Amino acid sequence: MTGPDGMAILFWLFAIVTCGGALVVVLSRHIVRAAVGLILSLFGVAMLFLLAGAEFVGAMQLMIYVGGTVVLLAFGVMLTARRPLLPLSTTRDQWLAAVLLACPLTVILVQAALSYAPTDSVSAQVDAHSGVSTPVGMLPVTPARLGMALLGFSQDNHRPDGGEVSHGDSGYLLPFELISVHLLVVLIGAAYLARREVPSGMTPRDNQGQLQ
Amino acid sequence: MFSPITPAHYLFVGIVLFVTGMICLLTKRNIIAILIGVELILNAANINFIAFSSPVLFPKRVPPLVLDGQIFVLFVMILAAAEAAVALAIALHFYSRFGTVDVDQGDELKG
Amino acid sequence: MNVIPGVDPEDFSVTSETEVRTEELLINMGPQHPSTHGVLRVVLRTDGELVLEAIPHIGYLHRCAEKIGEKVTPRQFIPYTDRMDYLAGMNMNLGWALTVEKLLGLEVPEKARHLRVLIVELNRIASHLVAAGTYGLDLGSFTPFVHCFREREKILNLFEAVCGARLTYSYITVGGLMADLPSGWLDQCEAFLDQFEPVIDDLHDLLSVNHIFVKRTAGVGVLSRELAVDYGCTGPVLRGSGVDWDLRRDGDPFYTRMYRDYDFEVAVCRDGKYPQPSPPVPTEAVLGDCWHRFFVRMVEVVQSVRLVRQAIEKYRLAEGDIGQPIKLNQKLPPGEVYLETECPKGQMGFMIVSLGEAIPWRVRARSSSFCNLSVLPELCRGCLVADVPAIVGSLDIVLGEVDR
Amino acid sequence: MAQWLSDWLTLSPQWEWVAYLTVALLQAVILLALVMTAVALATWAERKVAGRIQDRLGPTRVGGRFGWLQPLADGLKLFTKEDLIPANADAVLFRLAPYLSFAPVFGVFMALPFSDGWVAHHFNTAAFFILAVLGLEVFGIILGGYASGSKWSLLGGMREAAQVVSYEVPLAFSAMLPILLAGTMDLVAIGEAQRGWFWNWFVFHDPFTFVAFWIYVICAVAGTNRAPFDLAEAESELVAGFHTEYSGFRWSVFYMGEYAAMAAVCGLGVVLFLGGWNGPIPVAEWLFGPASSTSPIVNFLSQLLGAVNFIIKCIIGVVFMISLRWTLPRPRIDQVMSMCWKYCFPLAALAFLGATLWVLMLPDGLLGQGHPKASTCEQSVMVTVERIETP
Repeated sequence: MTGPDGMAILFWLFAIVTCGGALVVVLSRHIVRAAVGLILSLFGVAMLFLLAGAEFVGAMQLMIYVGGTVVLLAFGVMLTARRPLLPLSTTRDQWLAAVLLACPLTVILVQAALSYAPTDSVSAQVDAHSGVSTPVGMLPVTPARLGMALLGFSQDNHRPDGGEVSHGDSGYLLPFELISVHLLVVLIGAAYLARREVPSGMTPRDNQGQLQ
Repeated sequence: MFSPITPAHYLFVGIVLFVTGMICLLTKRNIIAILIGVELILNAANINFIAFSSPVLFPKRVPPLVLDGQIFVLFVMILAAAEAAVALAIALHFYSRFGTVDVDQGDELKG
Repeated sequence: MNVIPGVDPEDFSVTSETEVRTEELLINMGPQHPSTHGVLRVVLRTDGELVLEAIPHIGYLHRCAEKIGEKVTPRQFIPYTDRMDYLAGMNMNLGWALTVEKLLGLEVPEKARHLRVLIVELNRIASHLVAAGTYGLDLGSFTPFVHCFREREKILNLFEAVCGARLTYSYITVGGLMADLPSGWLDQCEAFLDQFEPVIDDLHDLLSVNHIFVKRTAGVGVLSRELAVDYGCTGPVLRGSGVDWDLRRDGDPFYTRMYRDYDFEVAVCRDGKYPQPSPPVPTEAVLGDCWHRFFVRMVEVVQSVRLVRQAIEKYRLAEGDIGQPIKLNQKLPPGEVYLETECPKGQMGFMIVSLGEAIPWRVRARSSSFCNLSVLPELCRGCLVADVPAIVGSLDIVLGEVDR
Repeated sequence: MAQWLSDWLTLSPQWEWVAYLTVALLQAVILLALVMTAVALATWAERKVAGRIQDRLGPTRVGGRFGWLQPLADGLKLFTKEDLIPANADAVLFRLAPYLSFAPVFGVFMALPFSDGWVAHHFNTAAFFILAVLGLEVFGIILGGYASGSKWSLLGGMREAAQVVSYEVPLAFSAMLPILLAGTMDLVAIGEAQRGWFWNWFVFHDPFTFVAFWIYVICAVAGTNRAPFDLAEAESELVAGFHTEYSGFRWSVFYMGEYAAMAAVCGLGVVLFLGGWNGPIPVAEWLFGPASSTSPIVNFLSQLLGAVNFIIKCIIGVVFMISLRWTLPRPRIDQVMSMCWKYCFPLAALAFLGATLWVLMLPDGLLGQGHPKASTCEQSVMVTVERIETP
């Protein structure tokens, strides 16, 4: 659906959303407004992912980041700030330190980004399925292939350097398992940390709501 | 009319996110605002991963990272979600102990 | 910010991010809240969704009814009584009329007695329909409300036919009733009862045995027998706690003789069973919880239908007239009299101290809703925010009666 | 289409983006009009169904006997109402919240196929995208509750956050079953996999999908914040919850979001479980022959029939949700949460496991001739895709 111009329009639109959201995060004095800025920024990032052809990751970004993490953050704000719209206080020297650190960092990063120039090596083909122009011999990235890679089936049968896959490549089964266990531990740990004692003098109720 | 989008465009967006995230990290004292800064920085990294694995941005060659980039982004997201959950739990605990979400107030190490 | 009595406002004024200290939230429920049944104001001290304390504040509808009673003659006071519990004006009229009759030593003719039973029990049905309907509304179910009000409208139509008013009747008066029934009224009334009885089953389906309804009410706001008696709770609230007490059977002889040779059962749970016909008690329900308080009213509706049917028969057979209202400025004998009657909300008592003039020296109204409401802080302690409307609704208060 | 417009206007190549922008806006407007029509119809249906259930007529005055124009009258009333912003509220966030709540729902319709060829944008991961975007609606509601500066709103917002985030989990789990059976997240392909008689629909595929369908129904009602799970507004407890302080136009935007979300979850459920645009009886195949027919008129007719099928099923779903609202009381927040985590979530997980085993053990169905196998499924996908791509 998108020609090169369409892609460019959408890119600039969502780049502005992303960066604008990030600026709102830094400049806002209220924590909730910062969260809204984060939402905008993350939404823009998700759209940039979709634009770059990474549909599954883009949807994942929407679901996990925007729908999950930020809602969690908003929940945290509500639980820790009973009075709405708490102002954030920031001292001048903190800003000074931040700017001093940020300026050189920006310069370095911009230089790095500008110095990157991809070399053209492979002739391109247009995929009939997605309309995306891909280099010859490269399979499109589908959720199925992502899933196979996570289950330990090597998917990169075409290395960037054009060579064949060596025998040692085995996909991402180990990191996948590790991260699953990690998530479980985090779940239990977070639940343990966040639990709250019942206020004294109160009798907790069981599921039926009867006084114990 | 528009010049075609290259990986460098994406990298610039990543830079903006990274720098703003870092400033957020340094200037805010609210524990949740700090968390927000961390999320921004992680997203900056994600943008770079996707930029280098996108066939759209590399029309004339195989991108440097094909599947690996996307899978790394997935891992980063999962870790970020886990991090947010734990950090939030710590924030709640912090809040119920110190009665504030200002990290500077929690510098005493006695249990 | 509202200043709440007994609470230092400084405790809750938070100025900056570093000073947040309060875990608890003070919520002002009412007087404009949709489910406080009028102008009740409840201050809730909550921790998240958990209610730590509920303090009812009343008095928004105080109209000096008792003082007015000391400035007018008993018959002139009748219109003030039906503005107390405005959902059961007939019962209020009857309570006052009987009290004055007791002071005068007056007994109304048989025909008037049966007509009074007929009218009063119809009004009890109407009042309980409002209670059941609004209770459904409190729990988020809108449809039973509309069904209940549709049936109540039919009762109000009947009342309009007898006295011309739909809410504040002033129909029952000292010494009898204002007028006899219009012709054909009894047939209309019987037709209403015939079509009303199946509706009770519909209401049971929509509310009493509905799974979510039972989950919301069973075991919530449990009022023990002892607590109910200690707080002076009466009416369905008392019977919902399993106390077998109904003034129509156990009250002052001057009142109970109105119901002699009538056949009815007191709506109370005996050995886990209510008077039939009624659906079985769900296993989750605990005696004294919101479900029982609600269900007692539903069972009473069935009993009231029985009473109305009997009253229609007896009225048809009765000879004579419906009595003569006393003179507007009739002198009262000196003395003191107190009489409680069983109203839909509970026991409504009137007291008169007379010095022998036409105007009483002291009038006192003992309100059932007032006593029933006083138990609210006990019931709400430790419940969830969503349970507060469920408990307030199950007490079925009328603020006009609480504040008088 | 942009190319065509550009050619027609004989624009020079550097102005091609104008044509592109025009077409994009046009498509957005068409889609928005569609969503608005659905919302207007849903509000009308809500009043009519409520009227039927409560033994009354519902709207009868505006627009003839059936009150067809009632939504318009409602809209006019709401637009002319005074728009209040409480003194305590954060005005910026207060203004922003309704749109944040409505926009994601609108985004859902971008990926929702109305028929095998009629979809605004054909995503490869449409099912997942829709689930993700639906989850964003909650943030606008939380924000509205927070920014109102009222304690009731705050409580409503917190309830919403807890409830919707929880119900997303079993919702996604139960939606995973059709994805598993079809072997793709492409909604067009999932719909095509259910072609034929109604027993080919995924809801009747095996007992586990049947269970998953009902879990999906429960979670969809809870996820769109509809009664009996309307804990966040709960008029008898929280006055009006998150939109206590809203009035006029902003309030109506919240409501449009709610009704559009209803239509969206019904649409998703229809595609995932109820055969999408395939009627219960394969009339389309008898009438128009196999799917690979090339005649544009026949193609258009079969698309239209599919869209009509789809919309009828959606309407049935919406009416079902409406009648739920007017029948059931509202559970308590702890009961809602325990229902999610103690019943819906384990059941959805079990159904997922069961369906996996079923496909593994009985790949051909119980009678040996159930669903098209994965390979045929993929073929039909390719056929579909080619039909979409070729003009």
